[in-house]
Amino acid sequence: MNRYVTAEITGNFSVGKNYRLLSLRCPDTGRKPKAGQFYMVQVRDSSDPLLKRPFSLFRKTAEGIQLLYRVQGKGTTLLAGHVAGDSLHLLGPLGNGYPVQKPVAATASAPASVTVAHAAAPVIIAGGIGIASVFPLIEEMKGKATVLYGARTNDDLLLLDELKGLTDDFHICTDDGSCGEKGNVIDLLQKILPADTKNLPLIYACGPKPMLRAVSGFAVSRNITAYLSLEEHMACGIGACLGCVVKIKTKEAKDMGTEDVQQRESSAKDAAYQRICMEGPVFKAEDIVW
Amino acid sequence: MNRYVTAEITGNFSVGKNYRLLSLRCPDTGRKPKAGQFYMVQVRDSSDPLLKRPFSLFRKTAEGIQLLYRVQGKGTTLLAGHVAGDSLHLLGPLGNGYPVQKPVAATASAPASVTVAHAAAPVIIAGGIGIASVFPLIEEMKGKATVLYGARTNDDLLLLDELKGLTDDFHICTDDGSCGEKGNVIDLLQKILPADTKNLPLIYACGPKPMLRAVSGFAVSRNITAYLSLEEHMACGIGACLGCVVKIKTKEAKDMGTEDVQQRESSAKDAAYQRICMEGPVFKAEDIVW
Amino acid sequence: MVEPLSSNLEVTIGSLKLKNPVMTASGTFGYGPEYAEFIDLNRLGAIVVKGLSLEPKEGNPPPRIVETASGMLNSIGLQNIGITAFIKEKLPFLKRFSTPVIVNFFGDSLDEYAEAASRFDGVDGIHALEMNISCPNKQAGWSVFGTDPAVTCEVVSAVRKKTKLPLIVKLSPNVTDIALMARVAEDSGADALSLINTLTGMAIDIRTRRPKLANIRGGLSGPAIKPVAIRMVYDVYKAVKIPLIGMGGIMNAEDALEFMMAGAAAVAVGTANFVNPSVTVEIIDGMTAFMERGKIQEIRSLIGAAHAG
Amino acid sequence: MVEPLSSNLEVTIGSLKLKNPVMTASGTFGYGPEYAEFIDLNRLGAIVVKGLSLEPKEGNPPPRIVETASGMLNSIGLQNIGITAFIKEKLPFLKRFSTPVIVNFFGDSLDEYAEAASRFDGVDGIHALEMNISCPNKQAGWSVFGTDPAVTCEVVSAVRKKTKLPLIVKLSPNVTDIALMARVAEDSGADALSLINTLTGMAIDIRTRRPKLANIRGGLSGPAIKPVAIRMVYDVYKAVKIPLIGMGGIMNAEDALEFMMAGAAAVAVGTANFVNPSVTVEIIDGMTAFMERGKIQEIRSLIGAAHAG
Ligand SMILES: Cc1cc2nc3c(=O)[nH]c(=O)nc-3n(C[C@H](O)[C@H](O)[C@H](O)COP(=O)(O)OP(=O)(O)OC[C@H]3O[C@@H](n4cnc5c(N)ncnc54)[C@H](O)[C@@H]3O)c2cc1C
Ligand SMILES: Cc1cc2nc3c(=O)[nH]c(=O)nc-3n(C[C@H](O)[C@H](O)[C@H](O)COP(=O)(O)OP(=O)(O)OC[C@H]3O[C@@H](n4cnc5c(N)ncnc54)[C@H](O)[C@@H]3O)c2cc1C
Ligand SMILES: Cc1cc2nc3c(=O)[nH]c(=O)nc-3n(C[C@H](O)[C@H](O)[C@H](O)COP(=O)(O)O)c2cc1C
Ligand SMILES: Cc1cc2nc3c(=O)[nH]c(=O)nc-3n(C[C@H](O)[C@H](O)[C@H](O)COP(=O)(O)O)c2cc1C
Ligand code: FES
Ligand code: FES
Repeated sequence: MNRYVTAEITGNFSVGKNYRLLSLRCPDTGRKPKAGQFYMVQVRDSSDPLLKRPFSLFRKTAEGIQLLYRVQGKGTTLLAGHVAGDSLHLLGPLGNGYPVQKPVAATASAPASVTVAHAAAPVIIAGGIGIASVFPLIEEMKGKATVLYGARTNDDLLLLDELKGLTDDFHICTDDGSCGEKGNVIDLLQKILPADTKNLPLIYACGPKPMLRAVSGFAVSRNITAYLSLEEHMACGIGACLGCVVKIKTKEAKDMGTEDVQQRESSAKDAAYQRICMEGPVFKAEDIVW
Repeated sequence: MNRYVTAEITGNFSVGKNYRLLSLRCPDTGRKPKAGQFYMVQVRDSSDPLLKRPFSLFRKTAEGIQLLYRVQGKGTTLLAGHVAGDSLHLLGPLGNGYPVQKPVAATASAPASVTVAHAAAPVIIAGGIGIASVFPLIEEMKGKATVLYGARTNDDLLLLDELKGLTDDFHICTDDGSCGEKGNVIDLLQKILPADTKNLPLIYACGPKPMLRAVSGFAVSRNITAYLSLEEHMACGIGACLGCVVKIKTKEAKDMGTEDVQQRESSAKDAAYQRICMEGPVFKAEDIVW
Repeated sequence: MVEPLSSNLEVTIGSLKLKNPVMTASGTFGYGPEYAEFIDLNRLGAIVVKGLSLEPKEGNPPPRIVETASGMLNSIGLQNIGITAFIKEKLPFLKRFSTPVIVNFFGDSLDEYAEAASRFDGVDGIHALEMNISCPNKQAGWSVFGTDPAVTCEVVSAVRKKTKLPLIVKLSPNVTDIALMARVAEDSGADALSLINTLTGMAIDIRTRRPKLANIRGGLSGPAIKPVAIRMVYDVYKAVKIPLIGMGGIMNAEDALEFMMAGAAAVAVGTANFVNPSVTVEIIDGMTAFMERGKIQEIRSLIGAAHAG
Repeated sequence: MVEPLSSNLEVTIGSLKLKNPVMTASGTFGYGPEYAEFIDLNRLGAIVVKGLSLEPKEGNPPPRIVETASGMLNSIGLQNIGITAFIKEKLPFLKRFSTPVIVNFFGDSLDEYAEAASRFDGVDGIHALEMNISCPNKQAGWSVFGTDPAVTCEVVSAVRKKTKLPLIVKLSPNVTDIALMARVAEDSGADALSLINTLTGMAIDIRTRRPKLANIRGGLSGPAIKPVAIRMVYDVYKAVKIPLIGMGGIMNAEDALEFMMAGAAAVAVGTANFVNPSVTVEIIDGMTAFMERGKIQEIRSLIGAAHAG
C-alpha cells in the first residue's frame, strides 16, 4: 500500500493556548514511521488552501499516529476546526528520521570527572513547536538523553509533565523567563557542555532557523556532531517539485576541509541544493550552508 | 440594521434524496421578507467557492427564516455539510416578491358556469426546486389557490403532505409518471384552464427556464397575467455587478403593442436589460424577451 | 509623555487628496447607492463608479457571470446608463458625501474617448477621471487601445488634451510588457495609473460543451489574480514616477497593504464587495489596526516598502 | 445485439500515439520515479520530465514556493541534473514502462537550445521533445525567447533543424497575443504546442515587507489560472492546425475535458500532482466514466467541441 492514505480523525484536542494534538487512525501502509519523519496533511478538501501542510511525526499509536501542531496561519486554523470522525488525506511518513546511535554508559575513555550526568548520552534540543519532531526521539532514548527545551514564553512550553517523566536530565528555558531559565537553549547548551567537556555527546535539534543556526555554530566550533531537522515551504513532500531545498556541502567540498573552501570563491561544486523532504529533513550541522 | 448579517444554523435536514431544509436564526433587520424574495448565502468562509449562492425565502419563522435547497454543485454540497450551531453570512431579503392580489370569490362578471373550482383564485405553478420560491405564496393564499407542482420524478417532489394541507386544489405531475400525472405542468395548465375559461386567474410560477418559457407562452396567448420568478448567475445580489440580467421590454415598446414591435427591426429601445436581483426576480411574463 | 500620534491614512494621487487609500473598483460598486445601506460612503478614500460611455450601452447577453477557483469571470460588456444620465441621475446622490468621486469611462473610438473626457470637465462633484483602455469584453479590434503602445499613446494624449481633471489611466494586464505600457501612459500625460484590470479568461460547461459565458470570453477577477496584480504593480513602480492605484483580488487589509508595499499609493477593492458588501470599511479599519500594532504613523511610508533593501 | 464498444481514449500528438490524453506537466513530476509508488506509470498517456539543460543548473535560493489563493508560485529556477546525467541515470528507469517519455528542455542561448535538442536525437527511450521557451523564472533578457515573435521564430527554427523527434513548443502565457506566438511557433516547425506555462506573479510578506520568494517573482500555477489557460487554448485552437497540449490548473477529469473541448488534443497535469500524487490515474478513470455515461466512444471527438455551433 502506498503512503497516500485517507486517515480518520479520532481526536483534535487543545494542548495549550495555540497548540493542538491531532490523533489519526491510519490504514497500515507497512511502513514504520521513525522519529524525525513527517507527513503532508490536507487541511481541507478545497482548492484554497491548495497545498498540504507538513507536520512531524509526534507519536506512533496503535491505530495510527499523532501530530502536534501550532495554530499559526490559514491551514492550521482550518485544521483546528476538524473534529473526531472527520477524515483527511495524509501522505507519509516522508523524509529520513534522526540517525539514532543508542547512548552508551560512560566508558574508560570518558573519565569519571565529566560534569554532565550521562556523558555520552545525546543532547536533544527543542525550540518551540520543534518539540513535536524530537518528542519520539526522546521517548526512544528511554531516559538516556539530556533534553533542552526552549520557548518564547511559558504558554509555548507543551507537555512538560509528560516530558519530565521521559528523561531525568531536563532543562527548560524561556525568552521572558516565565518558566525555567531566562534565556535560550544555546545558553543552556553552553552550561551543560562547558569547554572542557571530554566525552562529547551527539546533538539532535529541531526548532526555528535562528536557533538551529546557533546550535550549528556551537556544534561545529566544538567538533560535535549535530543532527538538525530543517523546515522549508513544501509543495509535494516527495521530491518532485524541488521546492524545499537547502544548500548542502558537496562531498568534494567536505573532503577539502573548511579552510580551503573559505579561501577560494565558492563555486557550484562546493555546495548543491538538496531537498529537505527527500534528503532531509534531518541534516548534519557541518554540511549545511546557512 | 442593514441586510448583511451573520445567521446561526439551527437545523439543516434532509427532506428528500438531494434536498435539504436549512433553518437559520437571524438578527432582526427590521425587514419582513416576502414570498418571492431571496437571500445570498455564503456557503463557506473561503475564497473557493468565492461567491454567495442565491436561495429563495422558503418560510419565515419566529427566529428567522428557512431555505429549501437542492444539493447540486460545489456550493450546495458544502452547505449540506453545515450543522446546527455553525454560522454563516447572509444577505437579504433581496429583490421584489410576488405581487399579491388576494383572490376574490367569483363575481357577476364571472358566470357560474366556469369549470375551474376557484375561478379567480390564482394558479401557482412550481417546477422542481421552484417550489421553494412559491411555497410562502401558497401559504399566504390560505387555501385559495390552485397549485400545480411538476418535477422530474417522484424523488424530486418535496413536502407533499404539507402542501396538500395548504390547498384543496393541488395537481401533481412528473416527467416519468412516477407520481401524479405523467407530463408537465403545461399539460396540467391546459387541462384546468380550457380555452373557454372565462374568469381568468393570475398565474405565479417558478421553475426551470424551459418551463417558465412555456408558461409564459401559454399566459400571453391566453391574455393571462403571469408573474414568473427568474434565475440567473449572481455575484452581488444587490444590483451592483450587473451580472444577473434579463431582457425586459421597455415601456415604449409595450405601449406600441406586440404587432408593431414585431414588424420592425428590434432596436435597443424596444427592450433593455434589467437586473433580476433588483428589478426582479419576479417579472410579468408579457414583459420578458426570451 | 508625548501623546501617541494617531495613525494617518492620508495619501495623494497627484493633486487628489484621499483620507485613506481605499477606493472602490469600477464596475463592482454600481454608481454608489447600491452600497449605502451597508457602509458609510463618507468613510471611503474615493468612489470609482461603473465605466461610462457617451451613449448608454446595453451590454452582453447573460450568462454574464461564472465563478472560477478563487475568482470569477464577468462579461458584463460595459453596460452603463451613459454620461448624461449619470450626471443627471446619479451624481447628485454622490455629491452628498465628502468622498471624492472618480469617473471611469471608455469609448469605442479615439474621438469617443476624447469627447467623453471633455464632458466631465467643470462638472461639479467629479474629482478625477479613470480611463479604461483595457476592458477585454468588447469584440475584436477593441482591446488594442490598451495593448498596442502606439495606440495607447495616441488615445491617452487625446484625452489628456480634453481634461484638466486628474487623469488616471487603467492598464490592461493582458500584455507582454506592463512596464512599457505604463511608461507610455505616463509619457502621454497620465497623472496616475490603475492596475490591474481583469485577465481575459474563459470557462466551458462540459455537459453542454458550450462556453459558460454567452459572450464566450470574460474578465477574471478576485483572489486568483492577486499574484499577477502584485507583480505588475511591483514592476510598474520601478518603471514610472506617477502614483499607482493597485487592485486585483483584494479581500482584506493584509491584501491591501501588500499592494501598497508593492508600490501602490492607493488601492481599489472590486470583487470583494460582492462577497461582503461592507468589506471596504473593514479594510480601512484593518489598516488602522495594522498601523497601531506596528506603530506606523503614516501609511504613506509603506508605499513601495518591498523595494527597499 | 451489438457489443457496446469500450471507450477509446487514444489520441495522437503529431506522429506520437498516446493511449490516453493525460500527460504530466514538466517540473511537477520529477523524473518519474517520485510517483512510481503512487500510480502505475504505464497508465499515463505520456511522462514529461523536469526541464533539462546542457549543464546541470543549481536553481534559485529558497524560499521557492508560496501558496496563493487556489494556486502557488514557484521559483525553482530550472534546477536540473543536466541532459547527460538524465540520459545516464534517469532514462533507464523510464524505459521500463510502455509510456512515451517527452523531454522538456531549455537553453540560455540559441546555441544552447540547438545543442540541447541535438543531444536527444537517436537516444532510445525518448519519444518527443518539449521546448520550454516560456519560463518566467530566469533573470533579465531570458524570457524574450517566448515573448518576442522574431526571437521565438529564430530559436524554434534552430531547434527544428537539429531534431527529427516530434517537437512540442511550450508557449508562455505572459504575452499580449498568444495566437500570434502560436502561429509563429507553428510556422517555425513545431509539431505541437503546449500551453500554458505559468503566469508571472509575486507575493509580499507584509510583516517583513519583503517578497516571499527569494527570487522575488515566480510562476503562478494551479486552479487559479485555469480560466486564462482555457481561453488561450480556445484562441490558439482557432489559429493553428497543429495539435495542442492543454494545461493550467487541471485538478480532475472535468477540468481535463474542459481543456479538450477548448481544443486540446491532450492535457498535462501539473500542480495537482502535489495535492494528490495519484491524481493522474484518477483523471484517466474519470474520463472513462464520463465517456461511458455520455456514450462517447472516441475521446478524440471531444477535441475542440466547444467551437462547434
Ligand atoms: C518537515 C516539517 C515538519 C514540520 N512539523 C511541524 C509540526 O510537527 N508541528 C507544527 O506545528 N508545525 C510543523 N511544521 C511547520 C508547519 O508545516 C507550518 O506551521 C504550517 O505549514 C503552517 O501552515 P498554515 O497554513 O497554518 O500557515 P500559513 O502561513 O498560512 O501557510 C502558508 C504556506 O506556507 C507554508 N508554511 C508556513 N510556515 C511553514 C513552515 N514553518 N515550514 C514549512 N512551510 C510553512 C504552509 O505549508 C503553506 O504552504 C513543519 C514543517 C516542516 C517543513
Ligand atoms: C433568485 C434565485 C433564487 C433561487 N432559489 C433557490 C432555492 O430556493 N433553492 C434552490 O435549491 N436553489 C435556488 N436557486 C438556485 C441556486 O442558487 C443554485 O442551485 C445554486 O447557486 C447552485 O450552487 P452550487 O454551488 O451548488 O452549484 P454550482 O453549479 O457549483 O455553482 C457554480 C456557480 O453557478 C451559480 N449557479 C448555479 N446554478 C444556478 C442557478 N440555478 N441560478 C443562479 N446561479 C446558479 C452558483 O451560484 C455559483 O456561482 C435560486 C437562484 C436564484 C437566482
Ligand atoms: C463585474 C465587474 C465589472 C467591472 N467593470 C469594470 C468597468 O466598467 N470598468 C473598469 O475599468 N473595470 C471594470 N472591472 C474591473 C475592476 O474594476 C477591477 O479592475 C478588477 O475586477 C480587479 O479587481 P478585483 O479582483 O478586486 O475585482 C469590472 C470588474 C468586475 C468583476
Ligand atoms: C514547481 C513547478 C516547476 C515547473 N517546472 C517547469 C519546467 O521545468 N519546465 C516547464 O516547461 N514548465 C515547468 N512548470 C510549468 C508546468 O509544467 C505547467 O505548465 C504549469 O504549472 C501549469 O500547469 P498546472 O497549473 O497544472 O501546474 C513548472 C511548474 C511548477 C509548479
Ligand atoms: S516538497 Fe517538493 S521536493 Fe520537497
Ligand atoms: S447579482 Fe449583481 S446586479 Fe444582480
